[in-house]
Amino acid sequence: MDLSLTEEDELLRDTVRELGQQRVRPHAIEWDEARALPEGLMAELGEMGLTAMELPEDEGGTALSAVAAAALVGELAAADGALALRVLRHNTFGLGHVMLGLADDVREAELPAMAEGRVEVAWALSEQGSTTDPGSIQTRAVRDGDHWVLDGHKQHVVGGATAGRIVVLATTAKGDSTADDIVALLVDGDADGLTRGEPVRTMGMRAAGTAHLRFEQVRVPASRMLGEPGQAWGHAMELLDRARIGMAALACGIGRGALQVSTAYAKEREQFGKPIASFQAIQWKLADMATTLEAAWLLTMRAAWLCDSGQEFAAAASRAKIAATTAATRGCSEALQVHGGYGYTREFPVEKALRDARWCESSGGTNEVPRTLVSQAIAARYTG
Amino acid sequence: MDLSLTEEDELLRDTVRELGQQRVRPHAIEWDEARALPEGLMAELGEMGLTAMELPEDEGGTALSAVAAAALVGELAAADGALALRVLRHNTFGLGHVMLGLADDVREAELPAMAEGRVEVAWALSEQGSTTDPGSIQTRAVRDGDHWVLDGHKQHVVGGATAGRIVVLATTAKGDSTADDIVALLVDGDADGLTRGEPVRTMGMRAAGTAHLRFEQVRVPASRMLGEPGQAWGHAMELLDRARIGMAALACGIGRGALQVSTAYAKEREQFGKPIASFQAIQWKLADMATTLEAAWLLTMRAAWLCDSGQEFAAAASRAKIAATTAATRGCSEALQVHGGYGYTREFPVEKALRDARWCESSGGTNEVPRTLVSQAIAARYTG
Amino acid sequence: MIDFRPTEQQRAVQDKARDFAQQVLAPAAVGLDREGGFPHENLAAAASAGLCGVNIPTALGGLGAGVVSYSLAITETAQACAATTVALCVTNMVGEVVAHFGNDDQRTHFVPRLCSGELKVGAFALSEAGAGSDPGGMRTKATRTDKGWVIEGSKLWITSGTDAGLFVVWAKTSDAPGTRGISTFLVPGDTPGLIRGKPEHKMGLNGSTTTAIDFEGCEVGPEALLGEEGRGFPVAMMALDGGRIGIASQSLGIGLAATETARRFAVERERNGQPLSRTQAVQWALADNATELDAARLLTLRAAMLKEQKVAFSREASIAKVFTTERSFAACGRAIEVLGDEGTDEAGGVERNFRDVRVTMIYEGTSEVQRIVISRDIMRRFSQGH
Amino acid sequence: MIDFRPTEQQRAVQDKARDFAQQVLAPAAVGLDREGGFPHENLAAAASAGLCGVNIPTALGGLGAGVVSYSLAITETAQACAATTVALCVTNMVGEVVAHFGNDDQRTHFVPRLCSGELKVGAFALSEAGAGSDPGGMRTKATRTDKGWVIEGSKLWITSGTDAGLFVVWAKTSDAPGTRGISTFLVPGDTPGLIRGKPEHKMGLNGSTTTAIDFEGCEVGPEALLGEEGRGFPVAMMALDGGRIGIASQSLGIGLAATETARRFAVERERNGQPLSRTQAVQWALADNATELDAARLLTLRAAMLKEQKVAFSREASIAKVFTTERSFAACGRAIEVLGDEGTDEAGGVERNFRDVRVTMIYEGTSEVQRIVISRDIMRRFSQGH
Repeated sequence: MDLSLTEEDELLRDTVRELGQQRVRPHAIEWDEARALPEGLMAELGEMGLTAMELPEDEGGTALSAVAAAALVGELAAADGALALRVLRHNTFGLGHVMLGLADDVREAELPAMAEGRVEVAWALSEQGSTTDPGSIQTRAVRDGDHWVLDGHKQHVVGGATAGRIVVLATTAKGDSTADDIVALLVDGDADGLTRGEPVRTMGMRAAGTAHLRFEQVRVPASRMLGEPGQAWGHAMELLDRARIGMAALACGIGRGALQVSTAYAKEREQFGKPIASFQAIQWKLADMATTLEAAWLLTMRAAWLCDSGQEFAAAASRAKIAATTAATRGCSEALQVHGGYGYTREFPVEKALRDARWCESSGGTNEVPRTLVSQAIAARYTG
Repeated sequence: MDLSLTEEDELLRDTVRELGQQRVRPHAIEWDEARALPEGLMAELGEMGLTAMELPEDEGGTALSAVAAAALVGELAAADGALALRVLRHNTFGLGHVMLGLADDVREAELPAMAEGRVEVAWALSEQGSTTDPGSIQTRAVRDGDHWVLDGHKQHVVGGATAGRIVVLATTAKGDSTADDIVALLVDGDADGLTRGEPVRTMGMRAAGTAHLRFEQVRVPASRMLGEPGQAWGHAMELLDRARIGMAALACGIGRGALQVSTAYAKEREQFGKPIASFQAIQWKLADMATTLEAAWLLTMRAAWLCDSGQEFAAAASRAKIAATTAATRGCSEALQVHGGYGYTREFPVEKALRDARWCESSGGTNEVPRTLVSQAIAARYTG
Repeated sequence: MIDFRPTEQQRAVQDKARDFAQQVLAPAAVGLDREGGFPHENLAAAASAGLCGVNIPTALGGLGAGVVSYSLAITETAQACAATTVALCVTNMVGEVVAHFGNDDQRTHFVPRLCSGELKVGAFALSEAGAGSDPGGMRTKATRTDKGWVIEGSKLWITSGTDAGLFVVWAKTSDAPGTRGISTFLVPGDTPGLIRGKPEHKMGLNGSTTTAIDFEGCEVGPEALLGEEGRGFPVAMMALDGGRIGIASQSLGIGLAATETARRFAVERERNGQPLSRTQAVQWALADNATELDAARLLTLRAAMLKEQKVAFSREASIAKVFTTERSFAACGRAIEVLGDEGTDEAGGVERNFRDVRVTMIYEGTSEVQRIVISRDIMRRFSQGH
Repeated sequence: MIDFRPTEQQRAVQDKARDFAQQVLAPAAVGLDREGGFPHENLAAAASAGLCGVNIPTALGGLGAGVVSYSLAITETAQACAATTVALCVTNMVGEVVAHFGNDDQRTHFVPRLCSGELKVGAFALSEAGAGSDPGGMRTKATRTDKGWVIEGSKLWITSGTDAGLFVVWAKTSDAPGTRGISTFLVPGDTPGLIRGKPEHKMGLNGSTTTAIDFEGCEVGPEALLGEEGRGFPVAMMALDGGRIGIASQSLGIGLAATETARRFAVERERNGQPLSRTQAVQWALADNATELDAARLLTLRAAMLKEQKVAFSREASIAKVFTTERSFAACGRAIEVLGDEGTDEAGGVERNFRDVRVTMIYEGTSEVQRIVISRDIMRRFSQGH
């Protein structure tokens, strides 16, 4: 049993932590206000390999383990949750789905720009509310010669406001569709008939460029279908499982960032002539934040390790996601409380951390889905 | 709007508080160890009218409002939860059901001894697990001339170990029974064919004399059927609703008693040269206990008032029961924590308070039932 | 004799506030949250509806409807617009403070103008940097001159600081230690030397302004002194204790609004073919909200009633505030959970509740301050054995 | 390189402990809880299974299997009998302390006898009235004599005080302020002047004894001094830090046992015609237990691993203890909820878990003490900017 990162991974993590502190945190509030990330930022991260974290080296990737990738996402999130989310979605869903199913010739042409972060890849599954079964997908894909023709709406597409490519899950069936009817298509950001809504006015993750997308008679070359017909839904479920590891890491990072600034604040800020850090009420809050966040972090690392070592990890990832997002929301709220009135203002980063953390808690269909997965896993373990 | 008791009720409450402090609290731990209340104690309480709280005066009762009755149960519970439970069951279920349905002639003969507490009345509904629908009642009542013949098992009958009379709910149907098949019979404690098990080894409420009862060919005169055929189930549901008010009051009382002793302890006990009451960590616990318990108490009073003023009170009683039992368990656990190692010993009353409070939380089919009632009430409130 | 029914008058005020909330506040709430600024129209309309002086004697232009009515009204308006409501809370309390501590001139000069909206709104200038919950550390000074007083210092966290027409200002008038030596002054908003700061950017309550106020050689006449010299602390305590009832009522309204939105969503929406309301997880969330907010409502009304009966209510007000604000925040969180992805969208409605309610655990005394008040009182109470 | 797998040896110790728990402890657990007393047979069997010295070098009669193995073993035994387990925890720690601080005579004389069970069990005599979590306030004195030392004083809360064959005793050997001047002594249980008190009646852990120990003119030789004179505090700290890992592991085992009972109940039992496991309320309870106990397990193993790697682990041990004990208590509460009426019956099985686990939030340093340790450390850590 060993809980340490490899030396290279530690080095990389420290570099990204540095980047977070120097390049990201000073601007996080301003990006949040602007509800957008600066252009070219993804490409900038690309130079450090952060936009192709889990890609093999021969595809221009950093070939990181899930453990290492989670550690980096956590570091980015400690500086800015929204940026970390964009990076996570691009890596796990965008590139993840491309690697699962894009035909070699197209991939050779498309992948380099994606891997370098010059072209961001968004992933569009959800429609009305949160989509957890194929039956609720209404977006139609109709075959027309060597093209697919897309019609429908996708909601809450992270990065959808600006992404250069969008993976769209659609159904080929007329009525209620089953998993077999679902196809995944790689759509060009500037395709005719694609209309992007204004960035959704979300409470948290405001710089994540979440948008609703409308597809009207959008023609997609058949060569840009990801995987064989009937594979798309299985791929999507696989990616959702993996993404829970990333979301857990992200939430832990947000919470850790809030804990860090609150601790610094508690030591400076005086009341009744003493630093407030000397009051038990404040000490308790910091202690509970640290405790619950570290617990969640270990769950996250364990899920990532299971994934790396080829073991079943879905239930573990769900546990990590529940524990991390709830600990982060609660922790950030306490962090805000530690700051008193200042914490409620946008001059301090904790109110944003709370908004971002709360977004994580109910993203992807709330914690009801992972909770159900966990309880099913438990009941299943039962043997006579 | 007015939250004060009437003067008489306040006077009565103070008398019962006095009784609790003087007569009950000093013995509560010893009764808990003995897993029994001293003989004649109920009759002693009867002299104060506590064993006929809601009976009309011309029936030898104290004719208290639900509000006043709840207040008294709370005071008893602050001294000993188990005694309060016995009093509550006797009043709400035992006498409650007798008043709903016992034929006048039999009642005239039976009621005085019950009202004076010389004959305690237990109430037996639950069988396997917690019984919430008529279909799960297996105990059979077969008519034989002017008698009913009872066969079956009843579980977790509070007071069942010693009660002089037992109200038994049984079905007249062979297969799955519906509400119409349920009858309620008033059974003599020394009836042939009735076997009482050892008092159940419960975690809390050890002096409540909870027992499993077995009925083999027990003959009950038809005149001792409570209510008309088909009424019994409705009566039972009505009593269960009312009993939630009492259970809420009881839990609040247990919590208040624990808060009281912990506060006294916190002011005496010194650590690092100061009374521990001067530490924020202790102050927080006491403040949160007081806050959540007072909130629960107001919910309880409100439910009782709705009941007194003839309004719909079932959902309000459920809310009170949820809030009170959870606040009491949590509060008593904090009370134990305030006492440190001493709190874990049986020389101090808080470990017993925690066991008693936890019993309340999961009694009568856990808080799942009331939660469901509350949520149904909410959804029902919905109007287009 | 226990009775949970509101009186005729209380019900009437509640209905009036509900109509006002639905007709005036609700339509403007989202825009106000987006654009920020100060809700001039809302407040003018509130004044004409009598909601700027609910607990002010009719002789002084108020409704004379008592504290319970005030609490009920605030809970109603907060369900539609928490931002406008906080300005209303402070104005009502300023009116009460002047009506209670002021001399006849002060009462008749200021209170009717507060109720009518002529003074826009009132504001309290108490907090200072490093003296948020510690008036003893106050630095603002008022020095006697032949013409009256000159005030020097800086105040923070002043609700409606951008537009208030009357400020209740606390300043040291002697070097007596602790809170002795603090006096209270009534300073009209247009007094030279009263300099309004820029509004803070906040997580929520964007339709209310929070600013610093600097006093630089701010001269006021002798008539500006409210109550006796050196007796300013009791004035602050009354303002804070009463304020807690207002904020508890406000946070309750926010929690109720979020719960109602979640309830409609659960009943109207389906997931995987069945109504959300059939999901036990959703049922639990709604049941817990209903239970906890119900308890919060009773704690708040209990405190209001005690104040109305003119008996000690400080402890009950603290209990009401800490419980109601924290449970309302939890309720908004559960409401977000019920709405899922839409819970964190402006379109869903509840994310604004979540942002707005969060500050109620902080202002008018943080949850931590309330717990100190409560635990101190418990020590006394139980030492008397009941 | 992250790796969550136990080693061969760790797995082997865990399996051995599991077999021991199921074959020896489980059958006796209910009776032990009912009758109380001291589990002589259990402990003798534990010794022969090597579980009295899991982290003791083989040269001294232990398994030499390390701290992670120790934690895994304790979690296994606690699932069957928490009462026997606490005596095991203390014995293991006494062995470690003597092996670490003792001179060769002390090591070779006492440690093998602890491992073999010849000394029955070991005990720590540290706490005193009014000095529960404050060693500075210690009153027990050890005075030098020509024959060695004489110990005078009273100790409290001593696990296995009725039967322990070896006591590690802390006493003041000088009036140096604070914790300086405290020394540690090894006192065999049959030493004249060592007077064992009556066992406390407790809420749970009825199969373990907790007593006071009085020292009245208790004479020991110079060889009784453990480590240097005046250096007793570091010994106590090592015992407590290590002890926290043991108690975290114990409480985890209790929580897991309750969860397993609840899980079986949910799958086997029906309510109103459908299996309980279909009820979302039950699903939630089990899911939360699984999630929180899983996190607790990782925190506990992390602390054990750090101790094994001989790096600082005090903070991690505190975090593991406060989280695991509190979450395990919550887990036992949820388990009771799943069982309903049977949850509070001895027959249901989980009520004993609930009573047993509650003390883990108190001994080896209360949750409050842990939070002080943790927050102090956070202050340091974040001041170094990571």
